[in-house]
Amino acid sequence: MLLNQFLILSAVLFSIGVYGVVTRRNGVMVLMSIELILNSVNINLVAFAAFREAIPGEVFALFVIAVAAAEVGVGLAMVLLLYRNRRNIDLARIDSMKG
Amino acid sequence: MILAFERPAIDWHAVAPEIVLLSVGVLITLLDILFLEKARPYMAALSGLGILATAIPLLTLGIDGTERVLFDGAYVVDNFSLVLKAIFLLAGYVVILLSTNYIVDGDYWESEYYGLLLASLMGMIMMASSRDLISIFVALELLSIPAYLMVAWRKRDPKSNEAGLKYYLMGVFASAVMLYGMSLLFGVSGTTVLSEIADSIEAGNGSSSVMTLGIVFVIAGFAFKVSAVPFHTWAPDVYEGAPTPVTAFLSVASKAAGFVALLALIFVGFYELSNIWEPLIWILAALSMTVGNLVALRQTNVVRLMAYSGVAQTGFMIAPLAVAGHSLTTGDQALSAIITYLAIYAAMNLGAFAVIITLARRTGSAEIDSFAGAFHFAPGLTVAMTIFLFSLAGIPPLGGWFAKFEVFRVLATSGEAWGYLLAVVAAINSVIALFYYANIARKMWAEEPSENDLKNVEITPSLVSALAICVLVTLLFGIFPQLVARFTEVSLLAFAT
Amino acid sequence: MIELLAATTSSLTSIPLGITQEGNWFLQNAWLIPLIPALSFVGILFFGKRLPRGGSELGIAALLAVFLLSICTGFAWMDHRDNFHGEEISQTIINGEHGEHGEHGEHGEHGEHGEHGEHGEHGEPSLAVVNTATWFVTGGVEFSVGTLVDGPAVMMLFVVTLVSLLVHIYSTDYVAGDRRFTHFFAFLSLFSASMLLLVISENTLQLLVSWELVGLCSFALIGHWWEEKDNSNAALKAFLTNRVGDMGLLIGVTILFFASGEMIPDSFGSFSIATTNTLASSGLLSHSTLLIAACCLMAAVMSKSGQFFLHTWLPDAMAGPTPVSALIHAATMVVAGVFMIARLYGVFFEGFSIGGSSINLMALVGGFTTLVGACLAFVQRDIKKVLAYSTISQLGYMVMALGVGAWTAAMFHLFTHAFFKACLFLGSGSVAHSVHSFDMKSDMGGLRKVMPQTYRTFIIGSIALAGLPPFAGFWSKDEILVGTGGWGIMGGTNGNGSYTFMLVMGMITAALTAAYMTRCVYLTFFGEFRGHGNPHESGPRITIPLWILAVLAVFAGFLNLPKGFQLVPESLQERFGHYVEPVAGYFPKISHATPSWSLAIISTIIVVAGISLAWNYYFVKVEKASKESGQSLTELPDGLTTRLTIARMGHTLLVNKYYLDHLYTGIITRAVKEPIAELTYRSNQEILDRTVDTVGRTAVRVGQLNYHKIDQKIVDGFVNASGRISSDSGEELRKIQSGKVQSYAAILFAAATILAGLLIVIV
Amino acid sequence: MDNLLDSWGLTVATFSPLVGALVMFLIPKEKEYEHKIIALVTSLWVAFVGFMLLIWFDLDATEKLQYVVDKSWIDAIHSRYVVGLDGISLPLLLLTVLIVPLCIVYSWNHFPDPKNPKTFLILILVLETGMIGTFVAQDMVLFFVFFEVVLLPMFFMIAVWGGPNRKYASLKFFLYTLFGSALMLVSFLSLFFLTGAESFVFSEIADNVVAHTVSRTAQLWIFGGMFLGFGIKVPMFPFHTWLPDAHTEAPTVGSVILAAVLLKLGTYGFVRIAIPLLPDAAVEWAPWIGLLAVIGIIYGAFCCLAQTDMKRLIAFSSVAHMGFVMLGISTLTDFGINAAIMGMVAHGLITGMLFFLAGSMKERYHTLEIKRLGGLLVQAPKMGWILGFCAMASLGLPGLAGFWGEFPAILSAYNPANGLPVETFRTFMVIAALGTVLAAGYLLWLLQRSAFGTPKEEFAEDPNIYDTTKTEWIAWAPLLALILAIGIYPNLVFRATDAAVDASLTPCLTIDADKSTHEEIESAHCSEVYGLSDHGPDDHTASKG
Repeated sequence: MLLNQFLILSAVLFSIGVYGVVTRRNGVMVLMSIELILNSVNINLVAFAAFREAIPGEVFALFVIAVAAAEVGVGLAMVLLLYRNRRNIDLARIDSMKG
Repeated sequence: MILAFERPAIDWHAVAPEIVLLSVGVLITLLDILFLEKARPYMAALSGLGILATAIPLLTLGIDGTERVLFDGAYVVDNFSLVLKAIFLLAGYVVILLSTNYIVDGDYWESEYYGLLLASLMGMIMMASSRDLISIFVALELLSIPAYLMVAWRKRDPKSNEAGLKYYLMGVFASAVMLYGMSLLFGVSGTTVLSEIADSIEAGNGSSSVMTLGIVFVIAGFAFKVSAVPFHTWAPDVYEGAPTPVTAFLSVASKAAGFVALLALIFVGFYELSNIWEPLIWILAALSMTVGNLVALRQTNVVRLMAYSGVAQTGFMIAPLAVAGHSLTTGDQALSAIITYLAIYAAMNLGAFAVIITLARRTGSAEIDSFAGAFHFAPGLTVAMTIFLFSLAGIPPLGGWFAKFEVFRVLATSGEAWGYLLAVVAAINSVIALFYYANIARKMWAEEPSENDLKNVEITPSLVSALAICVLVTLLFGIFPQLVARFTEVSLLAFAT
Repeated sequence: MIELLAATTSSLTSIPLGITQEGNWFLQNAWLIPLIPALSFVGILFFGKRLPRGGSELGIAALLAVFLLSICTGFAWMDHRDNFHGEEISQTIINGEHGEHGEHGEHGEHGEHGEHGEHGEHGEPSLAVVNTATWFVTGGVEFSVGTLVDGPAVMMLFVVTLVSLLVHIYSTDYVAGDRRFTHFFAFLSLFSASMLLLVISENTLQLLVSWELVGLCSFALIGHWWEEKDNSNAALKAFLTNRVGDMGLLIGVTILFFASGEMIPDSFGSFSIATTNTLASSGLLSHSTLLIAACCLMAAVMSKSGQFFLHTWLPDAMAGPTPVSALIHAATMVVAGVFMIARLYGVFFEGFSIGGSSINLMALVGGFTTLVGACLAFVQRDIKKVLAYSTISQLGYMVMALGVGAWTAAMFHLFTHAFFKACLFLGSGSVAHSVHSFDMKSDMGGLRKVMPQTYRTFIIGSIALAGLPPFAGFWSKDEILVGTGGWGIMGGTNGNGSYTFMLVMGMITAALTAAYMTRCVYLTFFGEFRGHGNPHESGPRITIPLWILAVLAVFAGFLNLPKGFQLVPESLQERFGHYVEPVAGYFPKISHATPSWSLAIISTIIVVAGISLAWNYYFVKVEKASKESGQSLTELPDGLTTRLTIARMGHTLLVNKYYLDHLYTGIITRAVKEPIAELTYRSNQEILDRTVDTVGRTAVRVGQLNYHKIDQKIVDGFVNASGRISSDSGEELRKIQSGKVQSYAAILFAAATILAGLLIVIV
Repeated sequence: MDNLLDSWGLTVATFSPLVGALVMFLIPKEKEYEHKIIALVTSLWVAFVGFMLLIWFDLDATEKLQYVVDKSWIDAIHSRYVVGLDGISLPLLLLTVLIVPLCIVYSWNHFPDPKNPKTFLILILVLETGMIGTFVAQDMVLFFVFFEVVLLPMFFMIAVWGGPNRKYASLKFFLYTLFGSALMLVSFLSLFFLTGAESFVFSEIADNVVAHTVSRTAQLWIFGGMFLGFGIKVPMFPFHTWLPDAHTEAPTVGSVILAAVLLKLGTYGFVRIAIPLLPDAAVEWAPWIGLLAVIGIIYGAFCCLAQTDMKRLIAFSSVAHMGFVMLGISTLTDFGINAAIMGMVAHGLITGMLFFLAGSMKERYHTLEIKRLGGLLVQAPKMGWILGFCAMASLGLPGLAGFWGEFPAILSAYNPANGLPVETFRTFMVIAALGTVLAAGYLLWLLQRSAFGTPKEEFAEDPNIYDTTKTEWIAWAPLLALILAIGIYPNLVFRATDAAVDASLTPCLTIDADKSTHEEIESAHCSEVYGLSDHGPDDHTASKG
């Protein structure tokens, strides 16, 4: 009975994250929304693992957390690079390549 | 309650290639840190040797021929994974040859590049053998993150910067979506090992809509990786922005990795649920072929054109999957067709990029018009480029035709109505594709060079060897197709049933 | 001798073909005759320039040899005809389902009994000598090539070689000094070779091949001086009209080939003339196929022998050198059509069911052409055009004769006509040679004093043409008129059918011919000389052939004296008929009209009337008028036709035939304003010619329309359009690549969710 | 010598031009003379091999495949390297082997403008390999590969050495034919898979088609694919738009080879593959092919009448001529198909000559605008008369090769194989006969405007209008001699093709027994007829005589 609440929570988090990625123009905000999505996945995993008493789910969640950390590191480096070159991190403005 | 931690029995021979490659990567990073400036010239040669070294255990495993299963089904070393590891290594080696003196100009710090490259290769090799959600995810991230950095390699160049950021954001977002799918898969089946997921589907709980959502999200994640339409939008910008050797690497190696994951998932994982993924793949294939080709017609920049051509070729590669679920034999044929296509596509594409790199060094731009009249100042390169282009177009006696022929064979014999339909779409597309390939060839052959200094292009030895390998492989597969056919007689299905 | 197999469904019987393979040496290898001129053609072509007399001596030598050969063949044939009893070849056929025609039934049996009893009154059968060799085999059909020597073939051999030889000698003088002298002689010998090949060809395919080769040579020779545009136009027109006819020949030959195929067991068909004729005349081929085949072949005849509405090319062909006109457009080529009818007479006889009916297509076309030709000859200024139209008229005579079943009369007329018409043409050539123009009205007149030889031969020729006894023309024309079956007191009873309408047409033409020949003689040789310069008699190489032909024109007639002609012993009567008319399986049973004195006398009276009428108009009135006016007139200013309304009405009636024909071609002529004489001439040239040209031009315009509209716009357009569509759609798809990373993410996610939704809902 | 030829003959003939091309590839571009010599020597060597093949060819067993070589090539897709020569492909092989040396001789000292004899000659040699390969291939995939190989060099020849509008023309030619061959490949494949044969060899597939009857609709569809593939190559009426552009833009030698041999690939395909393998579909399709052929004849003739450019006129005339060839094929009688093969050989020689002439006139007048030409007979009499001779041969004058292509076709149209509507074919016959008149029309009109009359003042005293040169004579003399020889004695060709065509039709196509001469039409196993004993996996069977 408990599982559905968790799933709904992770779905909500997931959609908020996606909304954040798609609409926010600030680079850092987008990174944060991605983190949100990854965390929603974690919740999902942990919920299922608990419900099914299957250890791999937990292990999976751990891996996700670790990888998320690495990604954020790289992501921030990218955004920093962007700022150094363009003095702003407005994602809508970086469209020099198109068509 | 046994608390003692008994060491899991690891079959060292099976993981030998990964270990060797890891050690070479670590070695390079260490050398870079310790010797800084002095080590720079040797970095390329060392990493090349490293890759050849990892090839040795591969050969021994190949000769040995037994199928090794580690970590109870999560990590398998069978001839399917061996063949693909060989493809990755070969592609990696050629990319190194391409980038030896490309990276130097622009005085960026060269050694790190090779470190990242080997790390990414490591990820790919892992991907080939991983048969469980977690190891697939880890392998995917291991090969993607260094790729993001390589794309953004030229820190001061705004284009490379923009490409890097785009690739990063899209990559991470796609893997997030995939993760969500994987979590659902895990949720429904209760395990992360693909073979066990297959058993649980067989046990009957595969029909729930959650499972469908999961499968779609997972396939979407990898569709992004192989740049199938409508998930291809990142490819043109990233290909154009990134340094060309990296683009070559992305278009061949990381795409192949994407395919490996897709094949593993579909054949080992949810092969029974063909009524879900077959229509999905059918749509992806048809869209990629058509959109890829049509937009390629209008391109003026040769790298963007190669991007769209890559998208179209992906369409061709996915096509057999669209009928793979029909029967076991069709499944096997589809698998070997895709791997053959991958091998030949790798050779053709790397070759084409090699020529683009050499010509770009002289003309300074990647616009197609700058290729005009190449016949007059670089006849050898023109002939090579014509071989690659017409092989991509699928003209006999070059490699490409055998690849396309295999795909057509699978589609024609699948016996399903929309299999024939896809074959017709593929036939029309190959004619459209021919148009822009022939267009470049004609520009190189028939037109007058823009400016009139006809000094020849100086080609570095490494580029010559890269070109030689690619031309040899393309022609070889064209004239004696049974060479590649014999290698790709692999099957994952045996494992699944 | 014929084993009638009992009751098998397709019982095999065999019918005698009237041909044999034995015969003395000359008859056996008659194929030498066409070969020699062909070799001389090759010789002249390659070595002509280097020979002292520019290749003409090679040509003449070849023709002389061939002339002698054909004489020997002639005598061999006569001997063969009289006393040959060798073994006759017969052809096995399937006769079960076709069933014998009613009245031919008994003829069939007769044939079978093999003693050919009363084969018409010409005594025992004449077996043609056949010598064939296989040419090539394709698709189970064996094509053979060979020679068939019989009466008509021998006669034609003699005529062609003689006239060709004389023309060769004549043209050494006439064409001397021409830039392409060698070239001219090369094509003359090629023409003789192909004509001789046509004459002795054993099967219809060989006939077709030589028929078109002859057309080619006429194209090359008419266009001899191809610098001037109208010469090459004339050559082109001649060849194209012939090609139109050849289309008919092609289809006719095909139909006959397959028709005979049904009858002969296990073979697709056979081209051989003997087999086709025998099958046709013994009623084994269905009447409808024969009728269609005959009509198609008739089209070929009309184009080659200048019959009515396909004759426009012949007068224009006068643009070629005169010896060419003499040889090709008088004596030999134009006669090829008539010869083809004679050769395939079985097919025509059955096809048009000539025996027993009063009118058929061939007779009608022949009669009509004679009349039309004669009228047109009346109004010509150019002497060669007069002779050309007279040739058309005489050819019409021959076709009419064949149409009414008077086979021997037609062949005899062909024989005599070749001589006097060649004589007239060569005569006109020698006149033109000295006066350097062909226009009678402006450059000739009073030449009898200056050119006595040409004058006398011309007179003999025109009298022979007009048909006054004892000249050749009289005997042959009289035979034809008798052959039409006579009318009341005119006699000529028990002909093949009562063709009285043809008789009337023949009579009128005889009068007209006499009239226009007198006009022509007066305008060229009498009155004062209207031209400039001083004309002189032509050299011996021109006059000697003229005299030879003139002599032949006189005495040729005696070869075929009619049956009841008491003046001469019975053995000398009908020599021509006896030797030339075949009496064999492959020749239909035609009945011979008994000659009648009354018809001969009446026809002579008509001819004399014709001459006197013209004489009175020209020699009396025009002579008197030109004496009064001092300059030599060619016609009375207020001539009969302009004054008398009735005469004018009569004349316009003649012209009206054109309107009938004119309406038939569908183009309304311009309002009649010049004097009647000009109108007749221009109406022929302008209307008929223009229809032919407009057909050409409309074809070109349709071609243009077809090419520009359909080919470029639609068919080609479709291909380019598909190219354009793909590139335009490429443009639209390119737009979704907006460059904004967040729009990419949106697309990615939207696609994923839509696909998932779709699959969940559907699957 | 005999068994050497027997086992190696065809392979040497097919691949020695390639060897020659490779040798030339190594020599640098400057040494033009060496290139020309090597190219000539290679082509003469191939001609010599061809001639030896003719001599040792057993003429009274033309229906049997001779010089058969049967090796495995790509086992993965069951395609075998099977080559053989029989009555049908012998004349066409000889035509190819004759035309190529003549082209090399013709272009001896006047190569088209971007002077690059090395690549030009290499392309010609590669073309020769493709052409010979196609005529000897007995395996579908091999046939398809050679069929494609021919495409590439031609594309480059037009693209690089073509006239002003060469880009459009070369791409159109390439895409059009490639589209056709793609469809052809699809039909090959589906035929292979539907019949479940275990190799792509023609006789194998023919047996299986006969053995377990492929459904009629499938046969129709497959024949449709092949019809499109070959129809485009022939070219048949609606698919012909590439031909005039390709010809007007191609260099002289290019259009000679295109006209003389490449057009024959399409019709050869029909005779060799489409009809023997799919007899029922052939009967179904024949009236439509006949209709298109006849339309082609009239349509081609009308277009010729509208042309202002001489080369384009000759191109459209070959559309008309190929119409006759297709009419012969559509009758499905061995009489008709014999006529078709003769038509192919004759058209190859005559139109090849016409294009040579057009090329030489373009060199002299630098234009082919018929309006500006004129008086050729005055300025260059020999060339004028050769043009006359070829025009006569082309309009089908009896006594020259052209006639034996057209007349038997018309004759056979009167009596098509049973199962075909006789009335429609007789109307086709009449229309085709009308076609001969139109042919006479446009050809003589061309002859009159270009050869007769006096030269226009623009070229009156132009010294450049010289008469035929020595190289031109060497190149043209064999063709003219052959046109005359075949014209006078057509058995030269029929001798070879008659039995072969009869064999290719009889076993698979039911001709009513009593009419045809071969009473004993047992349902001969196709492979016997093709003289191929069932080949083991890899053994080489020499089944001569």
